[in-house]
Amino acid sequence: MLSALLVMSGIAILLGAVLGFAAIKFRVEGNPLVDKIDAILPQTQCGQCSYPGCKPYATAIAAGEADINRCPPGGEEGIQKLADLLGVEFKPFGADTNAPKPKSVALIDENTCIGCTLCIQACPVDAIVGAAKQMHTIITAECTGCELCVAPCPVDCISMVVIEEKITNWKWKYPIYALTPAQ
Amino acid sequence: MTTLFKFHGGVHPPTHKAESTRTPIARMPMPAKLVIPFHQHVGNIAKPLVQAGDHVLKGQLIGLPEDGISSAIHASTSGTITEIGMQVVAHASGLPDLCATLVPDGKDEWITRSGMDFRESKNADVRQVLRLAGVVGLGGAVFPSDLKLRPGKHKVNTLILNGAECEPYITCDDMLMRERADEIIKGAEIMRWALEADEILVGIEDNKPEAIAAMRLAAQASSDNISIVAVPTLYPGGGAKQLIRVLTGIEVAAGVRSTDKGVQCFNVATAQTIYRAVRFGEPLVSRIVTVTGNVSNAQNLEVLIGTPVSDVVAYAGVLPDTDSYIMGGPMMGLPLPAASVSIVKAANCIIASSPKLFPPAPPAMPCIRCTRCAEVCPAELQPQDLYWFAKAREFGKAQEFSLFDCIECGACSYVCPSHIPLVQYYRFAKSEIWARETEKTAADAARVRFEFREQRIEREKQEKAEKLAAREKAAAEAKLAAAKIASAPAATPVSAPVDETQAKIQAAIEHARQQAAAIKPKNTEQLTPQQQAEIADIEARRARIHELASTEAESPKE
Amino acid sequence: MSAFFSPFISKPDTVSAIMLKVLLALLPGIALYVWYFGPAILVSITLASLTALATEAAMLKLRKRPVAPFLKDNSALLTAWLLALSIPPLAPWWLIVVGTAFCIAVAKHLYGGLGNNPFNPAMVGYAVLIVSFPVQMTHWVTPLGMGATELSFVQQLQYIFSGILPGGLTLDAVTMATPLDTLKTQLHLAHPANEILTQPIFSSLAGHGSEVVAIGFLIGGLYLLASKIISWHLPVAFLGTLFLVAGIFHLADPSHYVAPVFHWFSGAAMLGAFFILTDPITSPTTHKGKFIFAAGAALLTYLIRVYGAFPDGIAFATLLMNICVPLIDAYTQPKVFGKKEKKA
Amino acid sequence: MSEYLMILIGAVLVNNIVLVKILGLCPFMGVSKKLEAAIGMGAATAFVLTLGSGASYLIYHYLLAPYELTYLKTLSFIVVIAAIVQFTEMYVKKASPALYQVLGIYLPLITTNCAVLGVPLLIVQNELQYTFLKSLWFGFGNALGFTLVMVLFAGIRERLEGADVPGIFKGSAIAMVTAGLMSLAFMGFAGLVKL
Repeated sequence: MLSALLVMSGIAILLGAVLGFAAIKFRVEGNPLVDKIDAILPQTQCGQCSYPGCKPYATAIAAGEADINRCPPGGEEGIQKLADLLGVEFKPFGADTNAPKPKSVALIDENTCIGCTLCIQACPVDAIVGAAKQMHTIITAECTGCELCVAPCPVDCISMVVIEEKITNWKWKYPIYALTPAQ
Repeated sequence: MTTLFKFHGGVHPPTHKAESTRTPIARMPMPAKLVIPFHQHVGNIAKPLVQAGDHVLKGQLIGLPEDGISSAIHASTSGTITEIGMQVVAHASGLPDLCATLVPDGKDEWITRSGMDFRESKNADVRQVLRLAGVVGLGGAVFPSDLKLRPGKHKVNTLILNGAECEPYITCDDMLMRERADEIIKGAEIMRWALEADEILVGIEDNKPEAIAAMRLAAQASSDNISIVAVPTLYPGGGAKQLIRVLTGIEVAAGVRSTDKGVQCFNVATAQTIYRAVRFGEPLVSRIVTVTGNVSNAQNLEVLIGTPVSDVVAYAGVLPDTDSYIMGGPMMGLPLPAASVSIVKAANCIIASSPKLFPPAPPAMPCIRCTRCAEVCPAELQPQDLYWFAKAREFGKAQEFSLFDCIECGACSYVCPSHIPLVQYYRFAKSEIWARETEKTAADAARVRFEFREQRIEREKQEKAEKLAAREKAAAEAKLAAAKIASAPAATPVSAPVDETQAKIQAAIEHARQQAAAIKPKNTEQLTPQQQAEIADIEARRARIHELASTEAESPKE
Repeated sequence: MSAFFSPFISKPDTVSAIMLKVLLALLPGIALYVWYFGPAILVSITLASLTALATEAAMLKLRKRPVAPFLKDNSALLTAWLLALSIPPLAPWWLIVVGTAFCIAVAKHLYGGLGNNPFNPAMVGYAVLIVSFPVQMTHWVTPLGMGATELSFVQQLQYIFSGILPGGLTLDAVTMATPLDTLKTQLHLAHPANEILTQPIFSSLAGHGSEVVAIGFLIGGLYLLASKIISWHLPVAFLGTLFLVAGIFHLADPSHYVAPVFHWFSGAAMLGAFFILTDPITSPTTHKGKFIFAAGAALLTYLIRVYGAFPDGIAFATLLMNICVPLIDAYTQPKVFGKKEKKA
Repeated sequence: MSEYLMILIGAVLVNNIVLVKILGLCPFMGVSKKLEAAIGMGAATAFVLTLGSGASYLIYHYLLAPYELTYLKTLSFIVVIAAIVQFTEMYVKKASPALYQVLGIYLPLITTNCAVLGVPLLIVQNELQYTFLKSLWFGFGNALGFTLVMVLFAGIRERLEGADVPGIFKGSAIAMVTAGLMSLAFMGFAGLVKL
């Protein structure tokens, strides 16, 4: 009996020492995973995931606090990419998240704008230019379509415009496969 | 004699070239209307210089090249610009693009032109002339020629003229070489001079003996080191990369400039245009177009840029069962969205198509991995794998398997026993990958801007806090001083200006409210419950974000 | 809008025509089979064909895919014929039916049908049968003119469908083991190889009768090569490696290991080299990959034949190499145009 | 020497731990969707398995057997394996965080992987009479076999991503069918090595 105890505790002490050493030797600083997740997120900074931006959401995913299906602008493809990166199953959008919408940009009706700067403060990527009591306008190329500027506008002069298909952004369609229905 | 090399694969589709080489090149009569797109070249769209109502002369610059890769656009004849607007153009999307509509006055009156002697000029001047003359590659790639003639880091030993014309049906280069060989050779001399190349090789497929003979005759008159080489007839031997390989043995990989390997390749028609532009100051306002297929008089026509395709095929006697038109050849050509689109600089051939001429392919069966496609692929790819990945939307894998080395020659689809539209899958995958890259760049830019903003807000907050601290300190000192004097009405003057500003803000908001009420925004009333829910949702989200942001912002202070 | 995009022209070849040519190429071998072993094989081929088509149609219906174009592609027939040729002709009717139905339903359609299956369906069918019904799978018909008693076609039919033999006959009297099986058993009993080969079941090349059938398959295979349905890499690498390995062992110890020619013309070697391994769907697509695949299959075939528990190794060797195909393909990707000399 | 070869062939092919002995299916099914992850998992398991085999042998023969404590073998083997797994986990987390994330729960689960415990238990079975070197070699062979089928399986599964698999069979179902057919193929090795 005593020998059994001795043997087992001997093994335990030895292994404990090895592991303790390894814990010091292989200590990991920070979490490089956050950047990888952040790179997949669409950077609209819209907060639809209920986190104040893409990076905080990425941090939450990496910490295991958030689900991967909370980013409507990333679409199902974004979920798929996150699932692949993290080695988890694909998860469709939940009922509490918005459905993905076609990519849009904000447009300020310049006749109505009173120059209150509220939208400028709301814009997460500084894509609105203007000054107090001056008409504001949106830099379309920088707009992420997050809609955060729509609600603060006191005169409802901001609308979201779906980006139209033009010859410059046109894409080839998935070929029609005559025998089997397209996936 | 030059030793010839081989490229991997290739196919022998029926050539159908005899039909359109029976008669010499004819000049197309003046159409009633020309539609000239401003984007006929690789790169940036040209900036319109004219307005509706302007009268222009033939060869007058109407579109100015914009930044970097771009080229000029000219009026193809004299007449009146009636409209600058969006019109359907020869593009796979069938979407409209910016065009100028020109109604000819029938006089076909040239602007004043002046040629130059290139040997007396500077390289940069010649290139500027070409840029403003709108000279682009006429083989179909429409890359601005002036950029290809810019001296690079590497010495260019060999200038290659591409007269292979491997696509079935197309004969415009063949006829041009037969009839205007001397102009091509003179153009080649200019290019050789600009590139400071040692030799000129002209590659012509051996199914064009008349063209080879004409070019050999013309080359004898030149003092340059020119050899006319007959290359085996094998599609896609006329692809620039394939022709370079056949003539020199050099393989130019995708994404590599051929000049880095010491060769530069031009189409023969481009050479002729360069000669006309430099020697006579004639901008590119017309080109030779093969009109063939389901027409009674298949032939080559010299057509003004902007001529509607319907006019061109009508002139060649289009047959009644024609149901669509193809720009280019049957292997790589583009189905035209409408017969109203106009001839552009890239239009080397118009094929009138009928169900009898090009019967629709049988339904696609699954891929059985027979690798016939791999056997014929000139880029030495594994098309069956690329298809497998593109079909499953595994774009990363497709890229790993060198999707972007695919030149879309169509040889794989041509031999596929399952009749899978392979090239369509590759086009789809490529454009998806491009779109993703664009999105990625946009996302990266947004991230940078977001992070910058966060930093700025943090900094401003800090500055404000410092200022506040300083002010409080000052106030405290003042108070201390005031306490010493011990007088009571110190508070009122401080609050007065605050009230004043407060009132002003109130007034502004009131004003805005009135304004808003006056215009009656449409999107606040008659909202569907769903929209209302969405708005409420956004509001809730914002509130939460503000809360989160404020807690986060406060936490570091503590 | 219909998909009208370049290229607008294509060669008239079809999958159906390719498969038909492969079926045609099997005919010389089948004819010789009938000549030497009687017409029972035709019964199994018919049974297998009917089962294959019925299973294929049922699976297509279940998967909601168009039935007609896939039934016409002849791929199910090819699977059925290959399976029928690999199992004993006198096997009970349900054996071939079960085998064919299994390979079409599981090995082919669960993966998505034509073009998607990673394993050769016919060989899956064979492996399932030999593992599940080893007794039925080892009673082969005695070549005509060799057995003491011979069954008439009617008697064969009767046996296949009812299991009843004419009075007084046992199954062992009309069937025997294959030459490969006989050789293996006798070698186990420590008989020297050259002595074993003098028995009447063996002939100058390999087994009596079966060697000629193998030649028939060889002729069909050469036709496939000539008509460019299959590439030469697979058969050459397979037969070459088999010859090499068998040759080395034979030279080292002729009394234990028979000559390489025996291995070529016995069992399913010829059928495997030209018809089974060359299934494009389950073999690698690169030239180098084809070499590795076929050489590996040959090596495994030899090892299983000589040391393994099963009489022939083609089926298991094919399946084992099928497992490796995706990796072989991934690691033998040829360099693309213009990217060859770099990074040398 | 040939004995070592036989042990290796036996462990890798004939008695493959996954496809013939049907042990260690958890990571085999769980981490075979991507080739890279499969290679990582294979390597991690191989490391644990080899080391575990050697350590178990030593503990059994030099610690448990002399004190007649062989009834403690399962317990002590688990402890050793758990420690090695912990060590591996720390190392993987440091060396490749992405792989660490992809392996996820399966990495600590190597501890309870039946293959990893099964092989040491097989080694100390009396009938094998392996020496220390042979035990290590046997453990390595099994690890190699595990990694091999893991990688091959992942290769097939990656290819199946593009296959038109019927809806209800997508994912794990078709993977199970594939594993079954692979197992069938590995039956072909039967009899190659007499054990």
